[in-house]
Amino acid sequence: MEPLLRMESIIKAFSGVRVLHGVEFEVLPGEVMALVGENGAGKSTLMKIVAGVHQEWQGDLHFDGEQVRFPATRAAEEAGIAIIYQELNLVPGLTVAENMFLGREPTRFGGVIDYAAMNRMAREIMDSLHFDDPVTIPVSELRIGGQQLVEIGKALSLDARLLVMDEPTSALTGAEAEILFTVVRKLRSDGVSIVYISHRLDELYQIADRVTVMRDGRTVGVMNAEDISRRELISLMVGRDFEQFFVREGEPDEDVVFRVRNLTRVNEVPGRRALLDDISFEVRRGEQFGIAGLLGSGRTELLEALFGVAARDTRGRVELEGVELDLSNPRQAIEAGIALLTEDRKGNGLVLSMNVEQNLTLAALKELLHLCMISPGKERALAEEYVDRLSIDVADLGNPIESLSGGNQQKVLLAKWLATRPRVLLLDEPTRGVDVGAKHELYIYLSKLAEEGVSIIMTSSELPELLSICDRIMVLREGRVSALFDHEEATQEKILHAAAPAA
Amino acid sequence: MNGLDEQMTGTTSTARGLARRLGPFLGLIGILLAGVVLNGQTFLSLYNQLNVLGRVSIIALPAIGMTLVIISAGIDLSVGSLLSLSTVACAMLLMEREWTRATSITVPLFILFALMVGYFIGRGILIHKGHDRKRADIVGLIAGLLMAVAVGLWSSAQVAHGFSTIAVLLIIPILGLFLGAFNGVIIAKGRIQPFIVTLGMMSAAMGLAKFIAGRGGQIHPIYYQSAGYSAEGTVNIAPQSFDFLSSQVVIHFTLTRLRFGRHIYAIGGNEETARLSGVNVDRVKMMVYGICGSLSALAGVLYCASYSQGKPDAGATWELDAIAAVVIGGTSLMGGRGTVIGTMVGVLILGYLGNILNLQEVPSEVQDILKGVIIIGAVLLQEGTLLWWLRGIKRKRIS
Amino acid sequence: MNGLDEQMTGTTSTARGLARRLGPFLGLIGILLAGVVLNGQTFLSLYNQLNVLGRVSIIALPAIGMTLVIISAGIDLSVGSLLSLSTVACAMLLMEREWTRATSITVPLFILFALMVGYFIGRGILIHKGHDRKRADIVGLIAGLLMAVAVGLWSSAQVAHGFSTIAVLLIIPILGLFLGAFNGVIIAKGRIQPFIVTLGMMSAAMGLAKFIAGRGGQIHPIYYQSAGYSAEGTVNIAPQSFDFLSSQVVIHFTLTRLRFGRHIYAIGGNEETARLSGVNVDRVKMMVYGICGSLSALAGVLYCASYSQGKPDAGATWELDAIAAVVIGGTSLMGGRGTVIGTMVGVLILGYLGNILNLQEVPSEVQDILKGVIIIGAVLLQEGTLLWWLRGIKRKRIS
Amino acid sequence: AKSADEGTWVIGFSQVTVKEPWRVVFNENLRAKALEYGDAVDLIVLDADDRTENQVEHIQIFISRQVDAILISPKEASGCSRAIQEATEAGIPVIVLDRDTTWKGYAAFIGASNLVIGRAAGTYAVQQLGGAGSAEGKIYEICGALASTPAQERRDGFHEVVGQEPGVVILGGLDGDWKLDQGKAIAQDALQIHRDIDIIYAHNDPMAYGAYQAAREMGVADRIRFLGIDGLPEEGAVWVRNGILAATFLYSTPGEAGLEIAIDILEGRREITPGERITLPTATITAENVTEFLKQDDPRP
Ligand SMILES: Nc1ncnc2c1ncn2[C@@H]1O[C@H](COP(=O)(O)OP(=O)(O)OP(=O)(O)O)[C@@H](O)[C@H]1O
Ligand SMILES: Nc1ncnc2c1ncn2[C@@H]1O[C@H](COP(=O)(O)OP(=O)(O)OP(=O)(O)O)[C@@H](O)[C@H]1O
Ligand SMILES: [Mg+2]
Ligand SMILES: [Mg+2]
Repeated sequence: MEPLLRMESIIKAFSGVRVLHGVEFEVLPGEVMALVGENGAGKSTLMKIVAGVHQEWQGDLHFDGEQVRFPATRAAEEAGIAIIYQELNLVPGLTVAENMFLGREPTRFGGVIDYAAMNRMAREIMDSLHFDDPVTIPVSELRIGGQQLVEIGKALSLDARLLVMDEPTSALTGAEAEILFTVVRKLRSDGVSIVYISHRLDELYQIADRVTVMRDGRTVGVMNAEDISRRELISLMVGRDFEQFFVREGEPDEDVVFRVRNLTRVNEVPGRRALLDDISFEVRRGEQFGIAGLLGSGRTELLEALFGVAARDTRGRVELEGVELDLSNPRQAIEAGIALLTEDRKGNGLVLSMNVEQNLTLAALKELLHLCMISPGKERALAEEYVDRLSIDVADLGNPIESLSGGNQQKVLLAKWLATRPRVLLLDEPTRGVDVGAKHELYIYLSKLAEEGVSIIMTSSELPELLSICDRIMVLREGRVSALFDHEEATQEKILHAAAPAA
Repeated sequence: MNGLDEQMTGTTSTARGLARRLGPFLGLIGILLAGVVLNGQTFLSLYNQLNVLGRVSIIALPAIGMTLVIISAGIDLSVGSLLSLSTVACAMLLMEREWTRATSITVPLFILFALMVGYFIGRGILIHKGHDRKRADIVGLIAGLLMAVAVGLWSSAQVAHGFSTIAVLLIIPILGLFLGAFNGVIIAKGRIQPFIVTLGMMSAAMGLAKFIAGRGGQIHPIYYQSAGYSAEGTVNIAPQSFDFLSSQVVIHFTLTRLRFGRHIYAIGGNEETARLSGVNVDRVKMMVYGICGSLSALAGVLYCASYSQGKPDAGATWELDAIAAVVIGGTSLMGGRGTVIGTMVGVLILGYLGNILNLQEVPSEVQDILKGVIIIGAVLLQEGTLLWWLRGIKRKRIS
Repeated sequence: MNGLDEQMTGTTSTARGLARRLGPFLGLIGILLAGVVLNGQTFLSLYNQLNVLGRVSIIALPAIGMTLVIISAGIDLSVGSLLSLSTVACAMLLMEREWTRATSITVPLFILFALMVGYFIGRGILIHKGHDRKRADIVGLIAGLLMAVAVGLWSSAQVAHGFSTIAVLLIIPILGLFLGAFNGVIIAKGRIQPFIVTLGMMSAAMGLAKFIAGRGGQIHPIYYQSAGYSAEGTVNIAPQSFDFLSSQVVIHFTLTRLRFGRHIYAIGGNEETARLSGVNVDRVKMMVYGICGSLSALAGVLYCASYSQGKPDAGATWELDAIAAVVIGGTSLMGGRGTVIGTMVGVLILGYLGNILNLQEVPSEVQDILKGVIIIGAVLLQEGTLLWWLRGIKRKRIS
Repeated sequence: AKSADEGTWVIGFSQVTVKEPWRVVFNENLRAKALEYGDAVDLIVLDADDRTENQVEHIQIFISRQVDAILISPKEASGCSRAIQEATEAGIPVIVLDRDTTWKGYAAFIGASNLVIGRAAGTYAVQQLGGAGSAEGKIYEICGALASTPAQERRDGFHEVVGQEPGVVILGGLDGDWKLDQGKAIAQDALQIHRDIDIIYAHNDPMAYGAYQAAREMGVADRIRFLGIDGLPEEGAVWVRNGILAATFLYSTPGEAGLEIAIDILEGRREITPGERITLPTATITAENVTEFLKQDDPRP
């Protein structure tokens, strides 16, 4: 069968640095082609070439039989290619519907937008995604999860023949992911081809027909999803084989270091339900404490509250090693030995105008002072230490942070917080966009931290992850604690059941 | 940014959105009440009201244009100079009966404009009719040339006996359109911050104004008695009010209903996304700055009409007034948010403020101080920050 | 933004970073060459060079302050007015031998400042020594009061026989510090856009200047013969150059080596991230605007020294020059990037530009036009856009 | 030094700004005068764009170009003093025009006194209101940019005279920044609070004209008399002729006299007496004598 998309010996360089060395890639009509690879393998770059974002590259791109080279994203769109970028691309001020149809608004007599039609179409699509907020609210009122759904809806609204999804589920929980999969399957049955990029291998087995594996800017294998075992796949990605399933060894101590009592966070908007409602729990020294819940369950809000964000809306008692903390801002939290890795990398994680090193040391500058001055030596040393501890893939610490691949950016952020030597480490979606290999290292690293006595509280939308590494898992439902499981008793089913909204 | 607002001010975009929407109106009501309380009848008198309207109707136009620019996350410092430039050009066109620098700069632009319009319309129609582009191009070109010739003849006919009111109303805004669009081109194609580009234009246009006004390199304002566009007495604010009301309505409609308008918001909100979504960012920017420029030029004509003079420094520092009005009107300088109605309210607030202070015979230096305080106060109020502080205090007391 | 630039201009951030870093210097070299070619000896003469330096050394100070503000993604329109205000205050302090409005506004601030300094130092030492806060507070308070009293006595002693140069150099910048810091407070706590806050301050400070200068409600500039701070002849640029060189060094050091400086960049780059990384955003902002204010005030003192006069409109429109210098110096108005050295280069470019045009006896209207063109050109050049265009054209020709 | 071979005097002139019409006429007249000398005089006119720094630089440029004499119309009294001193010490005669400087060592100062003009305006106003001693009425004053010296002197002179009339009150005094539109706005508001104003005195003609426009729109133009200052052939004079202004007071441009004296000094016809002051007379322009002040070749109606 003639492939819908065929890319041959694609070469792409950024300011002289080659990141794609002759990639081969093809997608058949009506198939779901998974594209996997380590962070920085070049997946997103390859897809940006398909979508016409990058114009300067060498190689052949055949779409629907004929050789093409898209001068702009628009051209690719018109050719029938839709893409969901790895980073969210929405206009905060515009409504959900306006965002979905931006640049393609249905208009009457030249230029006048037909809002009725637009909202109707938007509603239909978002319903298929079980998105229950109105499509007429600005996306700025959605959290990252909701926004991810809008991105997906936007891509669907193009009803393209080739749909590229670059880590669409990274902000979605299992439940929403399921919804997405049904949509994907339906599209496939309608003959739409889909390129599906994800670091969650189990997802691939659920929906992918074939898998293309990339490593270091090269294609290292194409095979049918059912023909390859998870283990083989991983070793193909990382170029060596290793223990695939991480098992957390080592027990946390008995003594409780972190105690939360009746934590409540009111919603700034009067009338809406409290974001957090009377939450109490305890974390022991060296424990890895997981927080599960559906999108909107308030995990992020909880971690924020523990970090002193929006303190004026928060009530309740927080104790660290027996001392009550009265956190009115993040600074005090950091001084108290708490660190928060936020879930929104671009929004409130990175400083894009700073280079890798500066991003990494931002929160720990105090340690680098020498006679009240930042000592470049110390700074460089600290950065290098963490770069190889977390094996961050960066050519030069002086490079702009944006030149790193998504996963490596995430690692830099983690390093940034580890550099503050926290006693309690709050992680919101720490493995978002991190490849299996890196994840594995991360797990090992986290448990090493735990061994050293650091208490870790993490949320993740990937249940298997929580299940494998957490000593205990607390489930949130609409801002309330709905269940608390020990490592042994916790199972996917129990958690999902506890998380599902009370009927 | 918005995320920041939410987390940090503790008011969600809806809440502060509300404050933003209501703030200006509250401010206006406050000012009006103050006016009534302080000056009672005098303030309310139709005469006084018309005066204020007449005054603000000029600054209103650049302010409206500025609203578009600011919503697109830009800024335009050149409106003041463009206004000055066009007062000079306008006055000369109306007064002189020979071929002057004013004519030799405006008329060619006018003709060029006619050419372009003719071309695009002609071409558009044919393409719409489904003819092939080549054909359309040729026909368009012919149409354009015809229009150009017509316009050329007409405007050179004007020169002989001084330009008519309609003529200036047509020709001057086009001068502004081109200069504004030039801003847009540099900003869009050169990817340079609007602030600095328009700062450059500010200086250049001012120089141009002096140059045009100057005879033999010397400069002086041109006064003319027959205030072409203005009737006698208070009536003369009518046409102005008409101008600015109509342009307000048009722009408001553009922003709320037109694709072009929404794209301005999109660019202001997230330019990269807009671009990736296939919005023709560069063209939109060009148009936005072009519109802003032409509105400023139109304001220049009104200025000429109501003060029967053209002066190279007529609009000095007006850009700041315009921006102040826009911001007081609740449009965010971060771009992506804002309304023209808000801007009108902002303009009125500033207008009434000056009026009331004058009626109170407040000395100028005190007026300056008060103005500063009130500008800041207005924004504080409307950002909902005050409310938020109060809330915080209240909450503290509870716990 | 950056990602956008990368994707759209095809020049990676590093490349354009280079362009940004080199651009200004290339510009400066270009200007210097132009000067030599056009005016040869006259231009190179020590005399002329000293004149230019003397001139720029005043505008340089607000420009340096503006650099901090702009790196923190803010803007300060009030520098010009603050400068004017302090020329007036300075002149009055130096001239008058009685208790004037100037004294009654500056002296109390001076005392308040002394109090705060004493308090924090005293307190800081004790806490550092490990005493408990309560104790530290009390001691600090006492220290503060002592300093306040001392300063109070000293400055009121000054009044009798007019203030000494040193006294002015101490007291005036503090006036600026407070007003600037006030900007910062509103911007930080009120979460209002710097543009509008400082616009308000611009108007208020101007009014205050007129008010102070005014005797019996009547306003006029103050002149004094003994230009306290300045020696005679061209030598008088020495102290100024000293002032601005030293402040440049200090600020450069602050930005590159101090935590405070790094925090400024962080805030400019992503305020929310900075806050979540434990940066005390509000305090940093207050300090940034405070510093900018005090540098502007210091510039006012220099102005007083070199023109031996204080005038409520001395610094009118200087804010734009300062901003232009900063941007030409390669600092991005988006915040998060920039250097003081660049700003100095920017200041010199503008200074030499004016000098050369004057030497060429170019009429001012043409100067305005040229200035506008050159500002835009400089930025185009340094944004690397020109290069990029050329590249684009080249490629087109190839394919 | 005089370039003997060509036999031309190089004269440098630093004009503070040309945005104001009066300055333009100033330059026009000066240039006209220079033409009268033909090749004997080479006049360099620089415009400081309203910046003291620029003027200082102009003088420094003149010094380094070794011009024969310097004319300067300074922005304000003090800013240029040191530069002027330098020039004088460099042996170049400096003639200060229009506004005096704090350093009095210059070759000569020539200018019309704003104080005198203010007084003249005052006298005229008083006489309009019934003559000295018996004058009664209300005068509304619109000031120029209050940060500038001329505005203050035009104000002081006026108050000095009118202040002696118990029957006359002076109202207003707001800052119209020399601008027509601001003058109009101020008048619009003032005319509402004070319905019985007899005279509106503005510190320049455009503001007076603006005030007239306001009054006309209110329909009270005919019972108010408008006084302006400057009397330029294309502004005030025209308005006086058209019966818009009751009177304007000539603020004569010192350019011609300045150049004349400079040449006399250079050709040794005149001794330098440092700090010499030459005050140009003002003139009261009214409907009677307006024609002499109009530009003869003025095409306008
Ligand atoms: N704009 C850019 N400038 C410079 N280098 C870049 C840029 N974008 C990507 N790269 C480099 O290209 C390589 C591939 O990046 P890419 O984002 O495609 O990896 P990826 O497979 O998507 O990784 P991840 O799974 O973490 O998203 C990385 O080494 C990255 O550093
Ligand atoms: N089904 C949904 N439809 C639309 N928006 C949703 C939905 N579920 C969640 N959201 C958005 O998510 C926001 C809350 O998500 P938030 O991130 O705060 O909670 P969370 O538990 O941290 O989820 P996550 O961290 O996975 O986003 C809601 O305010 C809403 O905007
Ligand atoms: Mg990627
Ligand atoms: Mg979350």
